[in-house]
Amino acid sequence: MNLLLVAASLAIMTTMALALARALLGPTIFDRILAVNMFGTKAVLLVAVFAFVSGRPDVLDIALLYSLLNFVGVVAALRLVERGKDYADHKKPEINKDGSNP
Amino acid sequence: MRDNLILRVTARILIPIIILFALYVQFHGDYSPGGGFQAGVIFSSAILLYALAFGLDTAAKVVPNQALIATASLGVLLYAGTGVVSLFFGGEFLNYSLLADEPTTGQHIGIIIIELGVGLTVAAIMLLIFFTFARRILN
Amino acid sequence: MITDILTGVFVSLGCTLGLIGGLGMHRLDDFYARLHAVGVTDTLCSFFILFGLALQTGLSFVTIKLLLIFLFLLFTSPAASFSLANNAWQWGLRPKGTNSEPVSSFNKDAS
Amino acid sequence: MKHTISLGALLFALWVLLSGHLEPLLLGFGVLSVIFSLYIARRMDVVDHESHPIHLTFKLLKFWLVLGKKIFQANIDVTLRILGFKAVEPQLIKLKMDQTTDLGKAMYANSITLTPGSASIHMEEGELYVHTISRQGAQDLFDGDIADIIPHDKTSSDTGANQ
Repeated sequence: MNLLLVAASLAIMTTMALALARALLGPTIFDRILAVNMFGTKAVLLVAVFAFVSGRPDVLDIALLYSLLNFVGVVAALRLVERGKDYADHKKPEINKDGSNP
Repeated sequence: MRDNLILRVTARILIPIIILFALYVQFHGDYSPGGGFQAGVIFSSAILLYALAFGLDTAAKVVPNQALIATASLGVLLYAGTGVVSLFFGGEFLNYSLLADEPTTGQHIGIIIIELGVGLTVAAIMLLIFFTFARRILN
Repeated sequence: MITDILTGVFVSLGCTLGLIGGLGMHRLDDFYARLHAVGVTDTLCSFFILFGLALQTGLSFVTIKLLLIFLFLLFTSPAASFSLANNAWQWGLRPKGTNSEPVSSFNKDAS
Repeated sequence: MKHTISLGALLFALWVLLSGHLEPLLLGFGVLSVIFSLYIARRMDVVDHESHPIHLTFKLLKFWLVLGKKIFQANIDVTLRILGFKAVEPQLIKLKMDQTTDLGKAMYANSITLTPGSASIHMEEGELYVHTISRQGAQDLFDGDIADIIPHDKTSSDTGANQ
């Protein structure tokens, strides 16, 4: 059983790595925050699986907490981006009259 | 994000839960991971979510600066007070086996009060830092 | 024994979905499309993994905690996605390969 | 007041479930914690019939079941599209929102976001902008696929009035 859970945590870590790659590649700041959000969700699952691998169910509290705080983190990061629009990699795009991107 | 309805509705549902969770972590320090410091940070994150969803001024009304400063001081006072009380019972500073007749009971009481002091101070100081920086950015 | 097998099946399914979601983050080519990939990993993937783990313990406080984790993920993830998408929209990011303005029905344009 | 009590009961249940210890000391701490949480929540003015829809409990149960089924199907659909078995054809549409309360609107938008393959991206008075990954999904949304399963929140205005 443990072997399967270890394999599962490896799979979850691969997913996290993929998300991290997207966070590094961008291209817009929103892709990065989205990837970090996904990274956080996967981290919750990883902690949950870890609790079962190590046989310490009280570790689940950390997963519980992270699922709540991940959200606060994303919202806070968005507030920062909203405040300084040029923190984004590209300058704010000029929106044409018909709303399309240049 | 000014008028983000979903954020507001979600925050309304989540904030009481996060606060309760903070208190759970506070009081279960001896059964599961956690303790005063973590509880303080979680509590302050609940208020932070409130500030992010409803605005800084609304949040500042709920937790006024004066109350925060008082809470931070109260926390330190609790911590130091417990230490001094154990001095009066003839032990070392913070030797809280002497707080009750039974050493283990005394340790139990001592650890709960100490953790409470830590939690109060950390929560208040975290919020003070947040409000100070957030106001500086706004101005 | 039977629960072990079921756990194995559910956890593997969940991990597969997670990997597909991670793949989607790279295969889909703009931010708005990637939201859907994250949607896959946030809903069914989490459900399968947590459900598989819950089978291991039967009905206990651990199961309830796993259920709570799932509920919290279910409540927070759409709010986080919406905040992100809404911010991106208001910032001026427009999806690739669609009409530039939203349409209210498909009857008028048959593109 | 009714809502404060029900929120309090809910929080206390949550405490017992989280804690798992039924000693008087910890239950006492639980009561104190619930009272403190309620105090902060009251101060923040986050307790009202919207944050805590007790009048919808049974309708909500059915709603979750139906939504769960839709999420399951949508997951398979999106998985196939990511893997390349089906085409990715993004659409940008806007939907009319009939919901009157904040909670109803939020439930509608969140249900759409939770279903993979469609994500709500913007809300303007009475209109919801949605990005979908397929033309079929967009057509389903136009046909009221999600809108029909949202519990009607007409009773909420009554509950609000007699508080």
